[in-house]
Amino acid sequence: MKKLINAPDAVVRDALEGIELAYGDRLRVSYDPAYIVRADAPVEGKVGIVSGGGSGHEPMHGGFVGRGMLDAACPGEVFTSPTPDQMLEATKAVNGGAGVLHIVKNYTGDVMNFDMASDLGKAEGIEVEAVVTNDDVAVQDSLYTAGRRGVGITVIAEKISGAAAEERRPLADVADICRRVNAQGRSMGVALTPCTTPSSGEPSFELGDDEMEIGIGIHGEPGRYREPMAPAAQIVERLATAVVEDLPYDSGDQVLAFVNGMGGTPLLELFIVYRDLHRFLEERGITITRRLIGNYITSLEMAGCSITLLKLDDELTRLWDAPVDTPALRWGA
Amino acid sequence: MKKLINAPDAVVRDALEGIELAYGDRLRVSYDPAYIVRADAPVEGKVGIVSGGGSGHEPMHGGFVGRGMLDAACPGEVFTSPTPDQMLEATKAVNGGAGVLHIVKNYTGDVMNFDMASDLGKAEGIEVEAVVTNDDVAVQDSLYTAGRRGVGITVIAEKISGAAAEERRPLADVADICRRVNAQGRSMGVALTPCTTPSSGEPSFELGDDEMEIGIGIHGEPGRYREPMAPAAQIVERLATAVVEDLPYDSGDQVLAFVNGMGGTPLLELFIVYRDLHRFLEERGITITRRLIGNYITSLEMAGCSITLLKLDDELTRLWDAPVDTPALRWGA
Amino acid sequence: MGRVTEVATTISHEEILDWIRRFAADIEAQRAELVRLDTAIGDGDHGTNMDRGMHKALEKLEAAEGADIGATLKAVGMALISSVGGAAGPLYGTLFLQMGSTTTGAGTLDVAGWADALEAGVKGVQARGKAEPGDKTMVDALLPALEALRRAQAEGADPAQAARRSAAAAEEGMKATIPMEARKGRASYLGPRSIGHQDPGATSAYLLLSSAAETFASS
Amino acid sequence: MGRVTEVATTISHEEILDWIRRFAADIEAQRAELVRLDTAIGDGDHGTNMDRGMHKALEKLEAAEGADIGATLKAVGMALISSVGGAAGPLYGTLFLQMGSTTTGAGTLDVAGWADALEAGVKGVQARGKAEPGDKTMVDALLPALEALRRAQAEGADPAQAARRSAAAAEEGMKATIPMEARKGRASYLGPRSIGHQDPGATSAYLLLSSAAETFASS
Ligand SMILES: Nc1ncnc2c1ncn2[C@@H]1O[C@H](COP(=O)(O)OP(=O)(O)O)[C@@H](O)[C@H]1O
Ligand SMILES: Nc1ncnc2c1ncn2[C@@H]1O[C@H](COP(=O)(O)OP(=O)(O)O)[C@@H](O)[C@H]1O
Ligand SMILES: [Mg+2]
Ligand SMILES: [Mg+2]
Ligand SMILES: [Mg+2]
Ligand SMILES: [Mg+2]
Repeated sequence: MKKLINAPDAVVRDALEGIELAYGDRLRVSYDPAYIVRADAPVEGKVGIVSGGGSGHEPMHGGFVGRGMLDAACPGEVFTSPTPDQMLEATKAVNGGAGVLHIVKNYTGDVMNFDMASDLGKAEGIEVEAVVTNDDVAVQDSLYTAGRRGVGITVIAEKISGAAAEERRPLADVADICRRVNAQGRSMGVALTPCTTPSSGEPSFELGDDEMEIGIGIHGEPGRYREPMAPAAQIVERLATAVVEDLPYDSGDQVLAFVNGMGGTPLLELFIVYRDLHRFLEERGITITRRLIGNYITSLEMAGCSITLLKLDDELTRLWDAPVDTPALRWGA
Repeated sequence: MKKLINAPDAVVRDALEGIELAYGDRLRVSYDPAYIVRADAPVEGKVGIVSGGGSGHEPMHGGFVGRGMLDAACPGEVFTSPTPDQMLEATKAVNGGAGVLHIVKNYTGDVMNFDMASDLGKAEGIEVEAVVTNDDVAVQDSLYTAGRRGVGITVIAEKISGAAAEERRPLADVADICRRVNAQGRSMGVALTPCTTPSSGEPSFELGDDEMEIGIGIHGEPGRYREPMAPAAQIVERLATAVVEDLPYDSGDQVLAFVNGMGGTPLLELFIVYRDLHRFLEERGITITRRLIGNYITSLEMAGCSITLLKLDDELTRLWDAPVDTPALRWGA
Repeated sequence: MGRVTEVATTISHEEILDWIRRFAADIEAQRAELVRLDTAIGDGDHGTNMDRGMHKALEKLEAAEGADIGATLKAVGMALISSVGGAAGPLYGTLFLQMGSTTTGAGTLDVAGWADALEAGVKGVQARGKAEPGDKTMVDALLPALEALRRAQAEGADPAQAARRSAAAAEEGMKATIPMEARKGRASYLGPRSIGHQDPGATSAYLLLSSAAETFASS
Repeated sequence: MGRVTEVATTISHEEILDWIRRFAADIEAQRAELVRLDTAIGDGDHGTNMDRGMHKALEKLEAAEGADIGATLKAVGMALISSVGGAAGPLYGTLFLQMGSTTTGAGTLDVAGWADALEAGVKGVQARGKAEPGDKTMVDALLPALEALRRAQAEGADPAQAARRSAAAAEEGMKATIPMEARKGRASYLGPRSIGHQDPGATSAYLLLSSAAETFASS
């Protein structure tokens, strides 16, 4: 394992210090418990939005803290859900009197920890709602699984909910919009290589030189299927078919297409994936009217990508276009 | 070699198609010869800025085309300088009557090809100036080398020159400012892994599990020194010492610090590098007043980073802060 | 206690503290193994998470001298909740919190008291995580351990024997997770690919009970 | 020509075309080897670049039937300039352009004409790239090849002999780059680490001359 780190158990703390030093003009960092919060939090009368999850997915979530998106993010250890005390303190720090929305990716650990935090927050008199994202079509949402994982749609849900909160919409509305984004979004991912967490020091799985893992999550866990490597267009077809047929997305639909790199894939390749996705959707009469291409929800240095679609309507489009001013997503500001 | 591509020799073309499909509202793409240009080019009365170089360094340069930065970018094959006909056509496409600045990274191929293009452009009556960036302190600028390589400062030079051009400064001024950025900037990089070009299919060098290459360029070439792997703080000290002592940067200086990922390094690690760089500079009385952290000038999926410093003055700071609206760098817009 | 000829009929507060310390030591010793198990069907952090949590728990115990068994167990639970994270944090946190609730004010526990505490803990785990036996989770080690403990209690076993029998049942339960297909937690994403691997949480749950058996046997 | 007993004293336009075709074929055959050499001390693209360029050159020649030697060589030069890129594009492009300039209108070349053309080409390479002998570049194969050609010309060699001797000199020059420390191009960044590797550009330059030798010998 070769990483630009000082010690495996200092990774999250050292990185938080870097974030504070870099963005101290716009963000505040608390170390114990650990969370990142907008410098101007709490914003009076605005719903506060808190997300969080294991580290190793950067820029998610810390890079999305700022005007028009998250009010706070709670980083756990690498690939480990943060703890309720972090979430509680973050919730208190962003409560401007209009309540707080927790955006939680559907993983057993995240859900349980946020649940506890939500209970604690309510016990302190704060109105808390939680939305659990679960857009990963690689996992069946059934009694026999922990349900679909929350992946790419989380980034988009955070952006769009953030815009709604910025408009001073009440908590119930902001939560509804967040749920709508989740309900209209689907994702699937592929890994060409594993990744290595600093604390384990070993690759998360072994993969042959001509194999790929289809249906991966974002924690370096093995995927649903191991298959022989294929050209980009075929991989895109494989992922996009599963995504499109699940909701389903139909001819005439307008979508936001999000091609996400897992951390170790060159942008050059993501552009190729985007091209192939565009062609795939065009053939089905689905129009991309908004897009996001880059490394936004990553698995350390894993090579691979995920494809997320969100069915758009006028309101979601408008909220997507609204100004956002965070370290990792910025426009109109 | 596992990559999200369709065929090694279709990589650049496929990616260009992706870029056109994704950013067609703001960029135009020409395929033969290949270049990316602002949709509103040529901008009447504004100096046009053209850069270019091999592909595989994305988002540089194509991702920097847009208001406040480049007017056009010429992508070569992966790690191969583009050709004079591309540069000539791009130069013509962005010439708004105020002349055209070529920003060229100092590599034999890039310099020779841009030279020929510049001659061809002048022959067609266009005023052309070229600035060659050469900020890499790993290479000695001597009779015994091809001179220092142009690396990280190129990104910053493109941003700042773009802002100057946007202010309708004359060509000589814009070129001077670009030269000043280059003169006040220094960089050095480290690789933890090699990278693999699609056409060669083999890693660019072999590196042991506990080794790193210090003083690398951006083309997967081996570095100046192979050394045992070390903690981030030590690596930063190694790179930053060489950078700081070269110009030199002195106590009291204000700098823009640019921590750049080579493509395969998690952002999490870049934050740690930034923290360690901040500490290093603080000890020497050098103050970071502006910063850029992320993957901006990459070597495909190489793991590693580079550190670039630019000594700032009021004018450079103002131009850095000016609005920029490109796929990869965007603020104030 | 401490004298070989006598058979202890209760578990002292000091023994509970020793148990926590031994559990922490066993987790540290098995940290890499737990990571390895979690890498196969999860995300490779279970060993690191539990180890970080048990270190925090020990720190807390250092600071909080002299309390009763219930307070000690609750302190451990709180430490785990605020330092482990992931799925294991809330689950083990709840287990210890619930064990602490049933033992508030207690200075010693007999086998029945110990079994009541464990039952409250395991119920807490199930209430929080909704896992059933056969889902390939820590519950598959915890429930058999609890049942064995109840049987031992019914048969009038002393704490050392009872703990030994519940640890043996936990071990069997842990091994029984190998052929299971996961239906809860991260491993469930793998579907049939989870078969053939031992569940990391069931493994740490076995350590929880084996460390109790070793502690109570040697006191 | 074509008859074994006669010795040709001039190089025909068709032979020049054959040379270009054979050079293209040799580059294609050695593409991986050139990539390997360039990976060691450069960026691993020399074989791909030259191969792409020579394919473009062949396409252009298909389209432009019937021209003279000068026009053919210029067409090759233009094709290389607009398709190779990197350092090799302008250098080989210039080499062919300059060879074309000295042979404008020519339908055949004698050894002197061939040597004049090569000299103009090599001078063009040096003017553009500023490399001196010993810098570990294609110049280290080209210059000895030119000198050997001039000697052969002075000794009255026929085109086949002259080309063979210049190819042999190019080969020696190419091998002589192995112990050199690069002072030009990308390999110069490596400093002493460039020692021990054969220069890729010198290797393709050897192919340029060996393909001429093979072409002129067999015609
Ligand atoms: N719903 C659940 N109920 C009981 N135990 C569970 C549940 N989900 C997961 N577990 C246990 O948690 C263990 C994984 O813990 P850990 O790796 O620390 O958390 P995470 O899965 O969040 O990385 C699994 O091996 C399993 O025994
Ligand atoms: N200044 C120069 N003069 C002559 N030849 C050079 C010069 N610089 C580089 N070369 C030749 O070019 C070769 C590399 O070509 P190529 O790999 O295609 O270009 P690049 O270095 O741009 O990737 C070197 O092996 C060397 O022979
Ligand atoms: Mg985890
Ligand atoms: Mg090259
Ligand atoms: Mg885990
Ligand atoms: Mg090369």
